[in-house]
Amino acid sequence: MPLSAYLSLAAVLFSIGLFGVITRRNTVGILLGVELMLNAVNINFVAFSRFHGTALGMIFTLFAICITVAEIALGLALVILLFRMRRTSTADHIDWLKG
Amino acid sequence: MNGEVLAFWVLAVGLVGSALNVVLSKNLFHSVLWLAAALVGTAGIFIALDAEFLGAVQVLLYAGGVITVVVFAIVVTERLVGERLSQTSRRILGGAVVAVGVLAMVLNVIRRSGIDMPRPEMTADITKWMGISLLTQFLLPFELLGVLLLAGLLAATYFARPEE
Amino acid sequence: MTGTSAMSPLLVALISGGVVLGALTGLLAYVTLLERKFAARMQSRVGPYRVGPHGLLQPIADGVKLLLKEHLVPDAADKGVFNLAPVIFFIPCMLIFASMPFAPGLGVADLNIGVLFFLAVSSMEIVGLFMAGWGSNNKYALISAMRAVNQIISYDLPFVMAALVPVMLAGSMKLSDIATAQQGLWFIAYPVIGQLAFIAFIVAGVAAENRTPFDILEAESELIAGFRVEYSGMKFAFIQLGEYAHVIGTSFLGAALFLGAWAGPGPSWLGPLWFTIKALLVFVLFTWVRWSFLRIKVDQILSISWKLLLPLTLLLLLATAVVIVIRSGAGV
Amino acid sequence: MNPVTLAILALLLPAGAFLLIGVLAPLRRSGRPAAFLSIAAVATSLAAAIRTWQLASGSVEPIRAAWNWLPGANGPLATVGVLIDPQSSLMLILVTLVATLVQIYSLEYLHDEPPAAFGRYYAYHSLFVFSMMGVVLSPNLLQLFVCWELVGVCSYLLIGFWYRKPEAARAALKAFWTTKAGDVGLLIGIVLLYRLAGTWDILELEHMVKGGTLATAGLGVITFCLYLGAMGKSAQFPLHVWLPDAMEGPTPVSALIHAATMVTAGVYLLVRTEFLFHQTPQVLLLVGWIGGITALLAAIMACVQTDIKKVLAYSTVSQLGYMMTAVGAGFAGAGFLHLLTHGVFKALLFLGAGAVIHAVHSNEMHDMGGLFKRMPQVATVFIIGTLSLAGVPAFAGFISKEEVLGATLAGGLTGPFVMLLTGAFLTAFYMSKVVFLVFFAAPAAPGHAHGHTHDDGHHGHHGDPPFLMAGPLWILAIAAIVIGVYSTFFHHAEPEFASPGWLTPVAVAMGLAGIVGAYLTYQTRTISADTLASVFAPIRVAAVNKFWLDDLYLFIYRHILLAFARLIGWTDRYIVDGVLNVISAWTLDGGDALRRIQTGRVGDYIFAVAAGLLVLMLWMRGTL
Repeated sequence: MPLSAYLSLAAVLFSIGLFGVITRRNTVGILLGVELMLNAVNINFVAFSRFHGTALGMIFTLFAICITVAEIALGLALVILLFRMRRTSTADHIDWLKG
Repeated sequence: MNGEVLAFWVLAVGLVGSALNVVLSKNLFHSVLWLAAALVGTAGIFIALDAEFLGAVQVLLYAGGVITVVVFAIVVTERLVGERLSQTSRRILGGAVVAVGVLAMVLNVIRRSGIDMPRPEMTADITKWMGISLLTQFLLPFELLGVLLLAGLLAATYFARPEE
Repeated sequence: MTGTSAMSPLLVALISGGVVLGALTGLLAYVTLLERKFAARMQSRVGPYRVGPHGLLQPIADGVKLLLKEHLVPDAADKGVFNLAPVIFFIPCMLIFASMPFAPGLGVADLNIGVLFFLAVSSMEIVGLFMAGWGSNNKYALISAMRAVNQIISYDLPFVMAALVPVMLAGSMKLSDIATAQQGLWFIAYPVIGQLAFIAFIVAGVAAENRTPFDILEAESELIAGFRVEYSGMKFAFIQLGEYAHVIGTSFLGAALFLGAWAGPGPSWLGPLWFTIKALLVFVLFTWVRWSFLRIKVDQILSISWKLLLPLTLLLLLATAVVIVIRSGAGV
Repeated sequence: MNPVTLAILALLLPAGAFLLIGVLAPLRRSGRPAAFLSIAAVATSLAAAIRTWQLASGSVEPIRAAWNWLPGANGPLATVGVLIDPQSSLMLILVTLVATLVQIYSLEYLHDEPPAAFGRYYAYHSLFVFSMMGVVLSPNLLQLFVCWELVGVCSYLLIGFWYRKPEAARAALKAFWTTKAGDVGLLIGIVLLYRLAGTWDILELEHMVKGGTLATAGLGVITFCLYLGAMGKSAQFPLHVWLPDAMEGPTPVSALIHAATMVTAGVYLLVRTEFLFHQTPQVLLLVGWIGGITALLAAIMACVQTDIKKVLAYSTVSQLGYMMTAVGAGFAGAGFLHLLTHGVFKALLFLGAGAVIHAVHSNEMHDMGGLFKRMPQVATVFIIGTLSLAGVPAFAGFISKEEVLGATLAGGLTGPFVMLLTGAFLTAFYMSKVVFLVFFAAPAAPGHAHGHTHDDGHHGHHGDPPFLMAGPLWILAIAAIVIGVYSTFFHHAEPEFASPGWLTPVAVAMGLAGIVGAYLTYQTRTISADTLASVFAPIRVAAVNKFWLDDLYLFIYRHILLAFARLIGWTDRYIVDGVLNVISAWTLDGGDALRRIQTGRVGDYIFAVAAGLLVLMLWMRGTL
């Protein structure tokens, strides 16, 4: 398959993730959308890496995956904490920053 | 149609389907499961791109670890509410417009960029190369990553600790 | 996958996969019998004896019985998830055999990253397990699933660490390379390191397989049967088969990592046989542990993993690295 | 050691002393140790300077060493280094010599200062010596400008050394601002020069001028701008007003900075860039005329001063006018010679005046009188300085003044020549007046002098000053005589120009006439000073009022600048601020209205970000 096929697939995934991030009300749901977007980016990295014949992108993806794991752990800890404080995991109810 | 094309299309359709289910499913738990499917599909794409190691890491870390943690979080929070988490969406139209717009833009760029190039033959063992460069060229980022993970672990533990 | 240039690699993989799958199903069926017999002996019983000579047909009878049983689905269950869970659980348990080389050149796919593949795929099993626990909409099942997640995450790390010791000694993650590296000396015979790593591997393996003494997720006195409490018929069979497949897979992995895989006396075509025998020995070891120890509590399980096993395996890895450096230094 | 190392050593020693004294607070506050450190540094610099001069005088070509400073695309944009030639090495000796003597002298002169102020004084001094040597040794104009400004800062700090005294603080500011006015011109000139020539290096510039590769178009503006800088620093009319006020500083400071070294930096700059000025005769003419006017007017003003330091200050301005006239006549060498000799005897005069002031505790001449008996040594050296300044043969000022006069005549500047000649008479007159009034005539009003009322002052200032003050005075006096005798009787350098034979007798006659006039007026009182005053009433009134220059500046400041400032202030307050107030009111209202956008819900923000991304992508569609 050509490179553009992989890139297009990643673009579709990215857009779907974006849609999820925008439309979800639940914090965990938003996190899932973010995960999809990150995955799309990783696909791009690996595809470029493979087609350029260099493994740098793959190293980067490796780092990205690890960092995402850390991010997820932290994000979920925050969700649980928020839940404890506000009894909700709906992002719309968390509006302390309201102007 | 050779194996690669077939694999790609199967994976692509599966991926897009799972991803759509992630964002459209009313049930948060189902969303997570679909995300697991999507992540495994991504691992498949990695393998199709000859990055077996990354595929395995993806499955091991993401699909195994992350999904578990996510599910855990849902269950914990849900149990605290005492009711099923159904999640509603909003701004579906706006979100769809924006997402489709972005997609159209990106696809347009990809189409016009003329980026296609021949896929070079594999010459070296990527896994080996990655292992060596992780401990030489990228040693510092690698170590920093370790520190980051530790910090993340501590922070998560701190945040999620029971209230005294 | 050598010498088959006429056929496409995909086809070869499919065929060998089918062969392995068939052989495995048979093996799995009879492993249950082996365990039951062994357990019975340990408890001074006879075990299955009626179906066929010495109960040899018992697995077949069991299979038929499970096939014919009614499929019960609880009303409040999340039906899609409930029905899909056994399959999701079963597939990774079978997939782990894909990277297993039963003899030089004999296997579905002798992957470059064989050990990692095994670990990655077996970690997927937890998703199916959780689906089962959650989809049943049963408190016991859910609690069981939660415990499973806890335990499996905790024991994944020491398991990986223990498996990494042979990987480091062999300098490769490819299982056939590891097997070849043990032609002279099995890794279990490596002074100190080998034995400790093997013990850690067995302990973590037992935990990963959710077997006694780490079987809190199906503790029948508290949770009835844990996550599979609502399952019956073929779905139950899938879960059972998956579990056994996982155990056998782990046994094969242990044999490959520590016991020299197919190495043994006699002509080379006896290799698969030796390999299977060694794997069954590891399996018997698992079973022996299972029927000898008492179940321990959740917090004890976690303590053992995080406070004991993980630091020890980390030290072991360090020691291995030192050994490797010294060895290569002496070699040069 | 080679000359470059020596020069850099001489340059860096005072800098090191300054850093040490400046950074180590305990050292600074201890006072005397800091002074000894500073003196040791500058004395070593003096030795190094003399050795440098010996080595450099042997070589024909200037010695230049430079290191890259600002990197540029084609070679370094600017360099730092040293340029050693006869001029700079002689100047170096002058600076370090006077600085050493002044610093030793200050030990006694500022005896009563608290230790902390003492340390501060020597820190400033070290910094000044370093920066002045930087000016002298600069091989390029940029480095020269940096050091030039540093010198200005030191001058500011030292004039305002007694910063609790309002006059001193005001004088420091005045000096700073006035010289800055000229420095702006200098900066503009330097920048323009770089645009024209592409280099700041003096030797390269000279080479270009000699090779004819430097465009002359626009050079006039550049030299004029350079002259502006020199004008401010060297107190040329009409920017001279700061120098008399600068006498508020301690007298040793006046001797070093406002007589011997810093004020001559302007002349030195012109001497350095003489080759540029030769390309622009109009500017040179201007330099000559302004020099002449400065010399004459300052001399007139010196005649009516009653403050001994003010007399010397105007005398300095006048002598700087002489130097500038010589440069303007096209013979920078004559000006430079006068610079050197003047540096020696004017420092001598200032230090002598300082000794008197130190004893009498007053600057006013009618508080003094008949001091010859009390302090014969000071009187002797002061008379030596006066004779030098008056241009009496066998004293330091004689030959250099002849040279200046001859150069002016040879340069065809007849008008300035007449002014200078008149100035020579006046110079002798006012200096002799000082000598007679202070040392010989009976005190005008006995009992007024503080020296009498506080006879047993705690330091016993009845007679000649102690060795630390007398020593430097004698060294300078001997130097003045040696230079004078040597140049009058033994050294007959071929001048670059031919002077008419009548010049020397006329000039000497002028000087002697001045001395005799002063003798008759102030010693024997044959001629009444009041009669003289009434005869020259218009000039006298003008001179007393400093030719109304300060009033003019004050008028400009009060009625034009301040009015303009008020206008601008009004505009700022009511128009600019008004507009801003309206805008800010709108902004506040708008903020209130827009605040509702901040829902605080993360989903809304994400949506906005994504929509913004889409808009950006749409906008950039053509370029991607």
